[in-house]
Order: sequence, then C-alpha cells, then structure tokens
Amino acid sequence: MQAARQTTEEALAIEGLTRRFGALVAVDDVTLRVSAGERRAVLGANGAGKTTLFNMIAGDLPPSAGHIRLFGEDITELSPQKRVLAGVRRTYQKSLVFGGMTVRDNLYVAIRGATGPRLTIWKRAENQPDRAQTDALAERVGLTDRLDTMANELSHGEQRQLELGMALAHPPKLLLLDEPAAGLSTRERESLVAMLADLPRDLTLILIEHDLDIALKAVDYVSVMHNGHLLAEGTPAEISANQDIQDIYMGRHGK
Amino acid sequence: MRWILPLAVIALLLVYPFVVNSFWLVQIGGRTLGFGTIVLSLVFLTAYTGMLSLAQMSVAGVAGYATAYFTAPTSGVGLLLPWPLALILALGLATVAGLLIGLVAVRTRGIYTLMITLAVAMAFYFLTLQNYDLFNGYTGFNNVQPPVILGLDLGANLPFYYMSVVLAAACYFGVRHVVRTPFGLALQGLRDEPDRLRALGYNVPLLRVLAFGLAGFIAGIGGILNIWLNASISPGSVALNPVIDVLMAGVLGGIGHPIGAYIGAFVFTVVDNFAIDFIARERFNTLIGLIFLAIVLFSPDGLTGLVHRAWTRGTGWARRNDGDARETDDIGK
Amino acid sequence: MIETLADINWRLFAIVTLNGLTLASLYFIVASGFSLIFGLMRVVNMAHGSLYLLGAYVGFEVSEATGSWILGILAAGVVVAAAGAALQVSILSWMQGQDLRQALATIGVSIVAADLMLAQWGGSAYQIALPEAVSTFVPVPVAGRYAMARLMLIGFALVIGVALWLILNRTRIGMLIRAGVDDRRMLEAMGVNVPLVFVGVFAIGAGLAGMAGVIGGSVLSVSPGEDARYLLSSLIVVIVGGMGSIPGAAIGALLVAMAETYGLAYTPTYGIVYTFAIMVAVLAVRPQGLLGRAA
Amino acid sequence: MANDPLLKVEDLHVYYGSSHVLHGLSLEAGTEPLSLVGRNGMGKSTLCQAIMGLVPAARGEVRLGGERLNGRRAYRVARAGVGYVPQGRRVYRSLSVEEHLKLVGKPGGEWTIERIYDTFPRLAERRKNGGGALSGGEQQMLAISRALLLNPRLLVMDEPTEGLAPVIVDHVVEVLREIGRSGVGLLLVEQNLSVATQVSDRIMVMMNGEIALETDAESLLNDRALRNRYLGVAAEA
Amino acid sequence: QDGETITIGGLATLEGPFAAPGEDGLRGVELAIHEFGGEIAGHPIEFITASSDGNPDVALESARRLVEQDGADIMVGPLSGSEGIRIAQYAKEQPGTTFLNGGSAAIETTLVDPAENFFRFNTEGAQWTAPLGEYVVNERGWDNIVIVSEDYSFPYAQIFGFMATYCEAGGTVADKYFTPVGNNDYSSVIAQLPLEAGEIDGMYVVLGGSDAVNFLSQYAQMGGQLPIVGGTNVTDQTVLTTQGPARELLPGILSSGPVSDNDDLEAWEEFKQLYRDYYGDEGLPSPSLFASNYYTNTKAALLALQEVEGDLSDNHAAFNEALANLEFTSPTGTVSLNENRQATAAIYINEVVEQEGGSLALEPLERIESVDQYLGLDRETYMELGLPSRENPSCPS
Ligand SMILES: Nc1ncnc2c1ncn2[C@@H]1O[C@H](COP(=O)(O)OP(=O)(O)OP(=O)(O)O)[C@@H](O)[C@H]1O
Ligand SMILES: Nc1ncnc2c1ncn2[C@@H]1O[C@H](COP(=O)(O)OP(=O)(O)OP(=O)(O)O)[C@@H](O)[C@H]1O
Ligand SMILES: [Mg+2]
Ligand SMILES: [Mg+2]
Repeated sequence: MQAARQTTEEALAIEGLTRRFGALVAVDDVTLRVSAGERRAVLGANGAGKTTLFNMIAGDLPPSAGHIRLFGEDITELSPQKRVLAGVRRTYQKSLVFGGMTVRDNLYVAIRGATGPRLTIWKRAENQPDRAQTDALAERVGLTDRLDTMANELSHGEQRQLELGMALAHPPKLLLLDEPAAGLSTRERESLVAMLADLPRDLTLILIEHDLDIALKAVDYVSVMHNGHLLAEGTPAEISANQDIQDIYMGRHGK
Repeated sequence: MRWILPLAVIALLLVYPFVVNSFWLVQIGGRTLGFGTIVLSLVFLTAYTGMLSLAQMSVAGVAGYATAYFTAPTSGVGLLLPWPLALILALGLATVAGLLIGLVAVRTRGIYTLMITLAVAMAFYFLTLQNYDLFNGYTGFNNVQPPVILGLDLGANLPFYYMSVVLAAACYFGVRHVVRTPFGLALQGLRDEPDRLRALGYNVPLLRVLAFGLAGFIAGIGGILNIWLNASISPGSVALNPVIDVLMAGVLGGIGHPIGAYIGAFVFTVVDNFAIDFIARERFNTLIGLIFLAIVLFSPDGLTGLVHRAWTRGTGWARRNDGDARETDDIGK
Repeated sequence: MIETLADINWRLFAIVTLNGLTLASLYFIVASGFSLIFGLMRVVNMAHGSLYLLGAYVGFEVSEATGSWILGILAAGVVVAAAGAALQVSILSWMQGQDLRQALATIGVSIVAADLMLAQWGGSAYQIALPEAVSTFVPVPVAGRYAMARLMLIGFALVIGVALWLILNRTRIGMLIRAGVDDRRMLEAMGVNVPLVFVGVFAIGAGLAGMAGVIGGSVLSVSPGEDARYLLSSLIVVIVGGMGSIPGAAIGALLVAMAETYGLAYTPTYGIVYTFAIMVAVLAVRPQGLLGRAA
Repeated sequence: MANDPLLKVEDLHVYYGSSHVLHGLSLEAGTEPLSLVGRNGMGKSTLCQAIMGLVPAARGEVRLGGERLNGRRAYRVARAGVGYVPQGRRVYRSLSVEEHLKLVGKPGGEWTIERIYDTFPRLAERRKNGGGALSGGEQQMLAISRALLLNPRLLVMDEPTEGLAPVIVDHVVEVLREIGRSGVGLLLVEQNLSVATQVSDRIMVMMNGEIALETDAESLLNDRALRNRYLGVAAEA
Repeated sequence: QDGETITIGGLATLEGPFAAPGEDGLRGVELAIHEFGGEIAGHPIEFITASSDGNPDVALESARRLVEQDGADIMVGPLSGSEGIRIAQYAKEQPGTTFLNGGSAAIETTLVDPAENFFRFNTEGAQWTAPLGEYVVNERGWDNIVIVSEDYSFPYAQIFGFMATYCEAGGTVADKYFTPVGNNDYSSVIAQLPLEAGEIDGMYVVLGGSDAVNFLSQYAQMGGQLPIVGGTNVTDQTVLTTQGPARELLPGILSSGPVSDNDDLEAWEEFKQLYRDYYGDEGLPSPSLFASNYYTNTKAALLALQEVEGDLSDNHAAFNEALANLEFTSPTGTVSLNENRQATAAIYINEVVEQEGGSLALEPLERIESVDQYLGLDRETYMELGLPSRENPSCPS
C-alpha cells in the first residue's frame, strides 16, 4: 500500500522527527510521508504532539532530531520565512491576526507576503495592482461584509475565519491547518468543508481537527498520533473501524 | 470639507512669520518644526511598529554632532567638508545609528524597547561627555551655522523658518505615505502580531531594523534643524532631560498619529518657555509635570485624541471605554 | 620595589572588588523593588528614583530627630510604601495594563516630585549618620581593612533578596502576582481582588526603594539628581538580569556595579560607558535578560 | 428572595464604542442547565463577559439569586458564586498546572484538586508544566478545572469543548450533566450542537444580540428547517 | 519717573541640583536693583527672569526668550560654564542688548573670540585658584601632590590656575585622577590614594556639590588622612550646608575663590548686611559666591547706566563704553576690566571654620589683590599655555 502511493511525487517527507521539552518527548521519532496533492488528517488526543509537529514543519520550533524534506529538498535548517517562500503555509491553533488593522489590510499583507515584493515603499497599497485580490479572498472565508472592520473587533469565530484567509492568501504548496473548525459555528463549518473541497487539487493539505465530521470527510488518509508516537495510519474508514483508536481518541463519536 | 483644515494649516504656516516676533518665529516656530521632526520619528516608530524608542534624541544628536564635526571644527576636533557632503554624511550616520539601535533592540518589544533604548541613549550621552576626539567632551561644538546658498543665508530667521517648514512637511507627508505602502502595512503587522507576519513570509527582524533606520533618517533631519537652531551641541543636548522631552512632547500631542508630533512639540515648547510666567519662578517644573500628568490621565491619545473626540462627537472628552483604548482599559469600575 | 608594587596591586584589586560587591548590593536593593514592580505588574515605574530620594530624606529627618538610624530606615520604608500605594491607587490603577501610559504617568510624577523635594530639602547634600557600631573597620585579608558600614550593605542585600525570592516563589501571594501579570482580568474573574494585590506589591516595591534611599544616604549621600541616577541604574540592572527575576536582579547588579568600579579604578575615562556596553552585549544575546523569561 | 431565579438577565444592552452588540437581551435560568448557541459574532461571548462584569453594560440588569451583579468588579461577581470559563482559555502562562489549581482551590468544597486530577488525568501528568507550555486541549481542560474549583453556584462556560479531543468531550459532557444534577446552575455557550443538546434540554439561540429562539434539545435536533433558519442561513448584513 | 523702562533679564539655573545657587544668584540681581531704588536716572528698572538647567541649549532658549520675546535691554547670567560660552556667542547676534555674566566662570567666555557686548565683572575659574598653588608650596611646604577631579572643563580650569603657580613655585604633581561626571562611588579611586602624608604631601580635590561630600566622607570612611585643599566648589554653599556627619570633615579644608564669608572688608560687611536685611530667613545665612557674582555684575550695569543716565541709544554705545571703563568697589573690593572685558579682582585663600551656632563658613587666610585674566603672566606667555584639558598643564616630577 505504501509502495503504491509512493509513485506520485512526495510533498513532505519526515524522518525520525523528535522534539523534547526537558524530559518530555512531545514528538517521538515520527516518520511520515505525504504525497503531492494529498489530503491528510493528523488526529490524536490532546497533547499527542500534533501542534508541535506542525511547529517543526513550519519552522516555528527547531526539532531535537530528525529531518524534514519538502519536495525532496531538506528544509530542516531553513528559516520559517524561507519555508513560507518555498510554499509552506499554516494557521495557528490560537488565532494570530493583526488587531490594529482592517480585515482588508490583514488579507493584503498576507497576499503580499505570499507573492510579491514585500517591502515596496513607493506606491500606496490602494494603488497596487494586487490590492483587488483581497475581495476574492474575503469571499472565500466569508468575511466579505467585514472587510473594513478592525480585526480586534471581530468575534472569536470571525478571527478564526480571518486566520484561515491569511493562510490561503496565495495557493500554497503545503497547507497546514491547525484545528480550523474550532470556534466556528455550524454554518461556518459547512462553508469550511466546502472551501476545503474547492482547494486546488495540486495543493497538499495536512489537517489537525478534532471535529471528526470534518476531519474524516475532507481527507484521503489519516495519521493518528499518541503520546508523541505515530500510532496508526490508514484511510478514514480503516481508522474509524479501529477499536483502539476509538477508545483512546474518538470515544462515543467513533461508534 | 476635508480640505479646509489642511489648507488652513498651510496658510497659517506661511503667514506665521509676519505676525509674530523673532522669538516666536525662531524659538517657538523653528523649534517646533525641528524638535517636532525628532518627535515624529518617535511617533512613527511607536504608532506603526509598536516599538517605543527613547534613543531618537541620540540619533538626532548623531546627526547634529556630525554636522558640527564636518562644518564647524572646534579646538582641533573636526574636519571641514563642503556642506552638501557634510549633510549627506550627517544624515547617513543618523540612519546608520538608527539601524544599529534597531539591531540592538531588534528582539525586544513595547516597554522593553523603551528601557533598552533609554539605556542606549544614556550610553551615548556618557560617550559624548567623556570623549574628546570626536565629540569634544563636555564642551561640545559651538558656532555651527547653516550654509549660505546663492547668497541666501539659511541661518537668517525667515529662510531658516521656511526651510524648517519644508523639511518638516516633507517628513510628515513622507511618514503618512509610507505607512500606507505595503512596507508600512507590514510594519503595522509587526506591531500587532510579529509571529503571524513571519509565518506569512516576512523577515521580521529586518523589518524592525529598517523601521529604526527610517526613523533614524527622520530624526537626523530633525537633529540638523535643531543644531542649526542652537548653533551648538554638547552632551547636554543628548542628556536624560532632552531624551525624555521627546517622549513628553510625543505624548502631549498624541502618539497615535503623526500630526501629534508637531502639536506636541508646539505645546511642549510653549509650556516649557512660559510655565515660569504662570507660577512662582521656583516651582514652574511642578506645573509642567502636572500638565503632562493631566494629559496622560485624561487623554490617553494626547491632545490630538482630545481634539479628535471633541470634533467627531461634539461631546465630552471624559467619555472613556471607546476606541482603541478599550482593550487594555480598566472597564467597569 | 617590584615586590611592594605587586603588593599594592593586589590590595587594590581586593579593595576594588569589595567596593564592587558593596555597590552591587546597593544597586540590588534599589533595583529589586523596581524589578518587583516591573516584573510582576508590568509597570515601568519611572518614579522609582523619586521614591528612593524621598526615602532618603524621610530617613534623614527621622533619624536626625530621634537619633536612631533604625527608626529612620523603618520610617522611610513605611512612608515611602504609603506613597507608593497612593501612587498606585490614585494614578496607576486607572490605567492598569497600559504599560506605556503608566510609564509616562510616572515620568510626570517624578518631575513633580523632584521639584517638590527640591523645594522642601534644597540642593545641598544630606548624609545620614550611621550607628556608632558600624562606623568601624574590620580586618580583611589582602585588602587590609575595610569599612564595616559597607560590608553591612552586603548583608542587607542578602536578607532582602532571599526574603523576596521566598515570597515570590513559595507563597500564594507570589502565585497571585504572577497570574495577575499574565491575565489580570481572568484573575479577577477567579474572585481575586486584584487591585488590592497590586497596591500591596507596589507598596512593597516602593518601600524597598525608600529603605534603599536610607542605606544609600548613609553609605554615600543624597542630593537632587540622585533620583535619575538610581532610576537608570535600576533600569540597567533589571534589563541585564531579566525583568521580574530576583536572582536576575542580583546578577545584573553585580555585573553593572563591577563594571562600574573596575572601570573607574582601571580605565576611568570610559568606565561609565562600560556598564552600558555590557547591557547592549547581554541584550544582543539574550533580549529577555540573563535570567528573564522569554517575552 | 427564595423565589428569585438563579440567574436573571433583563434588558441588557452592551456597546463596544459605538457598535451596539447586545440589544436588550433578557433571559432567566434556574438550576437546570441552559445552552446558548448561535452563529459567530452574534454576541454570545459578550453576554458572558457582561455577566462576569468584564464588559460594562450600558443598560439593563444581571442578577444572581436576586442580587444585582452589574456594576460590580469581576472579583466580586466571582465571589458571589459565578465560575467562568472564558473563550480562548486564557490560562496564566507563568503558573504551572499545579499552581493554577492551588490558586483557586479551597479545601472542603465539592471539587478538590484530587478530583480534578481524577477527572483529567492528563493534567496530573503535566502538573509541572507552565500554562504556556500546554497543548491547546490541555489548556482548555485547565480552564475548565479552574472554574470548577471555585465551587460556584453558577457556571458560565464559553465554548468549553473547543479544541478538546472527542473522548474528552464525551467526558466533559458527563461532568457537565452531573453538575447539572447537583444543583449548580450552568450557562453553556456551545458551537457543538451535540454537546449542547446532551447537556441541557433547554436551548436558546442567539442572533444579532438578542435571544431569537427558545426551544428544547429534541426539536432542535429533529427540526432541520429550524436549525437552518437559526444556525445555518446567513443573517442579513 | 519719566524715562522709558529699562528691562533687566536674569538668567540662572532654577531647576535640578544647582537650583539653590541659581536662586541665590538672582537674589544678587534683585539686591542690586533694590539698592538703586529700582530706577536709574528716571528710568524704572524692570526685572524679569528665566531658568535653565545647566544645559547650553536651554540657556540659549531662555536667553532668547528674555531678549527677543520680553525685550530685555540688559541680560545678567548665566550660572554655569558652558552656558556662559554659549550666551557670549549669542551676544554677537544681539548687538542691541548688553550682556553681563552671572556666575559662569569658564575661561573661554572672555578669552576666545570675545563678544563686544559681553562683560564679566567676576573673575573666572583659573583666576580663582591661581593663588592657591603658590600658597600650598610656600605656606604648607608641599611639593608633591595628587589631584582628584571631575572630568570636565570647569575643573580643568581650576587645575590649570592652580598648577600655573604651583609648578612655577617648584611643586610637582604625582598623579591626576579624573572621575566621570555622574559617578558617586569614589571608593575605587580612593583605594589608589595614599591614606597618610608621606611621599605625597597632600591632595587637591576639585569636585562640586554632593560629589565633594561623597568623596570626602568616603575618603574618611576608608581612614584617609592626607591633608586636602579644595577647588572653589568644594567649599561652596551647597557643600557647606550639607546635613549629616560629613559636615565634620569640612572644617580645616583650604580652598580659594573670589569671596570669603568672614572677610572684614567694609564693602563685604555692607553687602552681607544688605543681603540679610533684605532677605532675612529666606536667604542663606551668608550670601553665596553666586549672589556676590550676580550682584557685582548687576551693580556694574547699574553704575554704568547711571553714568550715561540711562542712555541706551545707538545699540548701547555709550553704555557699553562706560561699562568697559568702569572701575568700582564690589563686595570683595575693587574690580576693573581688561581689554577682553574680563574682570581683574581680588582672590581669597580660605579655610572652612565652624561658626557659633554650628554653621560652616569661609575664613579668609589671605587676600591676593588684582588677580588678572592672565594669572600675572604677560599675555603672550599665557596664550602659549593653551586651553586647559585633562593633560594640560602637567608638571611631572
Ligand atoms: N513549550 C513546551 N514546554 C513543555 N512542554 C510542552 C511545550 N509545548 C508543548 N508541550 C507539551 O507537549 C505535548 C504536545 O503538545 P502539542 O501542542 O503538540 O499537542 P497537540 O497534539 O497539538 O494537542 P491539542 O490537541 O490539545 O492541541 C503536550 O503534552 C504539551 O504539554
Ligand atoms: N473588542 C471589540 N470591539 C468591537 N467590537 C467587538 C469586540 N469584540 C466583539 N465585537 C463585536 O461584537 C459582536 C459580538 O461578538 P461576540 O464575541 O460576543 O460574538 P460571539 O457570539 O461570541 O461569536 P463567536 O461564536 O465567534 O465567539 C461581533 O460582531 C464582534 O465583531
Ligand atoms: Mg494542538
Ligand atoms: Mg464567542
């Protein structure tokens, strides 16, 4: 099974990745491969090490051991900024938005960061050709009528939407979403699912999500972490059927 | 309607010299513009990058010292250069000083930046005090005069004033422009959430340092105007008092908007000069302190905020819990 | 000849080192109050120097009137703590959480305070008489003999440092304070009377500054302008050592005072610049200070 | 006084600057749990904060067992017996798990530190970790525990299951049901309908700063049209 | 009273550590005006003041305020050295105003490119100490000393004056220790100083205000017993009014300067009486050097005004002329100006003594008449010495 999937190009290859916090091994020798265009969920109990794994992939946290390769290139030592430029984009479990700026400016900074000369000083943002892209982006995450609101005046859920919008600013190659549905209401969850389905096919997606309705529907393949280890991998159906995983993670929901 | 106010301001600035005496022209007007430009560099940093630098007076001092060193050598210290070159060097050095301070402060934020830059400012003060080869120690430099260009003596009151107006306006509009460019927006992102900015592909430390460099350039312009106004510079010009004065003026005017810099500089200069008239000559510093305290207490965003609120609401300025101050303000007491 | 020269140098070195230690103790006592207030309440109290000065003057008056140094230092501690509490209640509590605004307000307070103290006590230098018992010399190896009064400083610093550390790390009060800094409003929502806690902390920090004033005014002297000096030294000590960390303040005080004394002894011209150079060097490597926790 | 409902909110108006967020909201709750649902940005968190005294009410009243709460500082609201789980966790980053619990825990109450550790074994394993060095879900457990340890008369919980793994959610649901049975009031804001309906029978839907609908769990679960109307369809801007 | 009002602007340091001397300086101005009944030849005199904080920029700002905004005809001030240099420079921009020095005692003010309309009727820092150098060699038999000084221009001048005569008389300087301004712990310097007389005969200490107090008491704390002579500031009023144990260290210290509290000169007695009558408890027990200097300068202005009957026409031509040629009796005796408009006057060697009632005062040991700007040298020789600095002068053994 592994072999079959390896025929396609490998987007992300993680080898023996480990992260210690003092005596605690938050991520323990994880080896993981995700092929290009794949939709992958990373599930696991609270504190299993999922966010830590993301932090290492995005470069926000240096690993204690192991290697990360992106499309064949070793990015273990790369700065977070360089990884972004290489196409890795993420959302944070806790929203990080630019509170003192309007939603539009938030999105625009994201767009610039992804594509353009980031530090132009001659022409005002309003007169830049790529300014119009903000509207489409806002539309995708359902913030069209909030474009001129200050980000710190958004409610929690709306900030989650903005968080997502910023990660989507420019179609990344590898998108890491850390609990995108957390804090979203039912309706926003529905649009999230639709949006995920609409993502370009060549984009690779890794999703951490505790809402199994979303997690299991939106992905092709699931990796389950437990206490820092990679516990199991399989299709959503296989994982749902796994009794161990039901016990330690899914609870009633898996049944 | 939107244009009435700016036009009125421009008209006022132009006719100002013809309705006031030389003291109000040079010492109040000229100083407001030169000192205000130094304050502007502080306001720019604080309002748009969230970094509060107390070293702006020192950066201005670098430009001032450089101007003196290259145009008015004293007792064997200095090197006489043609003035255009001297000015370019002065601004260049101020920018470099800004960049260096940025490098030192690059990993700090908010109130931490304030303390660190204060210490840098004091280090610079003691350096100028103790060093005789570059700064001529305690005495500093005297007799630093602006150039005479094509027969126009920029040191004469009227030309000096108009030159100050032009340079200050250039800095002011420059800042207003920059903060709306992609670079300026990125700076504001930096202020709000540097981690997010980094995750969007920006080089956060570089941005910080560049912001300091730009602020250094602005402060340098202010510093040159300032030294021409005083014709001298000494460690006293970069000591604790003037360093704090920049901050006080910024806060008086309002540290959230560039115009606050000049409003603050103006009010500060007037109060500083005339407080002594309102109270027994011994205790005028108490008055200055109380005025300052009152502004901080009643209007977190300074006079600009006060006027703005009066303007938009027409109602009392004591209404709190609105606008940006909400998040951190103590609510519900 | 060479022998005596060598002797002189070692004696000098020992004395300078002791001087550094005692100066560090003074810096530590002043800075610990500052660090407490800053590290735990995020208030950059720019009036800390004024509290120091006020303490020294109060201590002088009381010890002069009663003839007792102990009464002087106690009175200074109490009066300045009350002044600090008043400052917190009347001004700072209205802008809790707005660190910049608080720093500015305290600048305003320090300007007024400096002027009023000048009006009251004038420009001359004051010195507070130490008890007879400590106005002696004790024999010290290598250094020969050393003033008891200065050695006593080290003892004071140790007592204060240990007490503070215990309070912060071993008591519920310490926990309250740290939680209050992280999220004041959530702490309130847990039923804690945060304003009261903060007034208490401010009073302690201010009281320390007041007592430091008496100590500094006894071993050195006080006069207008000392407020800015001790504010600055506190700032640097705390920046170098790490905000809010008591051991950090100790290390910071040591580094700064040592740099200052060695600098003055061996390279007088730039000695004072060194303290700042140390600070810049520390910050370049550890922006949160030596023992500070990452911001 | 004995007949006063545990929580009574009447004609509550809250503004942020000039934007009017709560428009004269009224509700009553006794000791049976009450869930509050609604789309993002409708004012649920604002209501919770207004009850806690963390945002000022421009008009209206909040009463706990007849005692007027608004106008009081938050610590006095808490001491009157309201426990609060904020949205976004807000744990203290420089306090360890253990210190969090010690800070609020008092001996003798219904909830003790031991009981918390039994309920959330994960917290026991991480007792020395600082609040900032916890995973999102662990923080959430801690935020819930912190409120429980106050042994309050009324618990105000703002999306307490956000970020929790499904097994833990099940567990929290159990705990909440038990709390409901023990006579402690519960105001639960939830996005997760299944949690809301499992915990309480009485459900209110909030829309644009008002209670738009009061219904029971059964009808909400079974009436798809109703759900769509109140939770799924975009409100007019 | 029909003449136009003549406005005198007084500029002194009224904030910070030097506020007390500054206030006393302005008392001197007030006193002189009071002495003349507040008017000269029918011209009422108006007195206005402004403050600086010892910083030349601020001094300039305040001077501009007084001259350009308030229309001061005559300026008296400022207090400190580098302020004075700056104001003398400003005088050149304002030929329509006459400037008299206040307390400032920097050498350069009247030596380097002096302004035509700037007059200094008080002696300066080098003049103040010139007799002292000779005195310690001749009267105390010292020939090898160390110097402890603050590291800036005023102390340089005081060392300069001292050494000019000290070295001439055969003395040598073993070492100079300069401590940075802003330092208050001298223990590291003290550790390098001899504690008793031996090879080194004495110590010349040039520190001001609280720094002097700190140094003296720390030196005593360390058991130091070397005889001390002080620069002028070591025994000024801020030091003599020190409170606390350091007071006990002061009696017996030698210094030199332009005034002596206990001088029995008639002019001084009168001045003291005038001061006490006018200010009572408000003033200091005895007028300070600053009161005396400001008073002397103001009095000179008023005398010259009297001479020209208040005629300030033609950019004060007659008035300035009268000033330049004025010779009169100041509280410390006869004062006259040289071609740089710098005073030549008497200097005292003083000793600190304790008065009845416990206050400290300066007791004159010797009075040296007519010390001039060139310290008794001829102009060329003096100019060859160059300006004082850390290294200049030096007279190694
Ligand atoms: N800075 C840190 N120091 C010490 N321990 C840490 C630190 N950060 C995380 N941990 C621990 O590492 C473990 C893994 O954390 P991580 O955030 O990766 O979990 P997670 O799988 O994302 O959980 P959740 O679903 O709750 O978000 C947790 O048990 C946490 O307590
Ligand atoms: N600090 C603020 N300043 C201005 N407006 C705010 C602020 N906080 C919230 N709002 C606005 O108030 C409205 C209600 O916000 P609230 O946080 O109460 O919503 P909510 O129902 O809790 O949403 P969510 O489900 O997303 O948490 C929103 O429209 C939001 O934009
Ligand atoms: Mg996580
Ligand atoms: Mg909410």
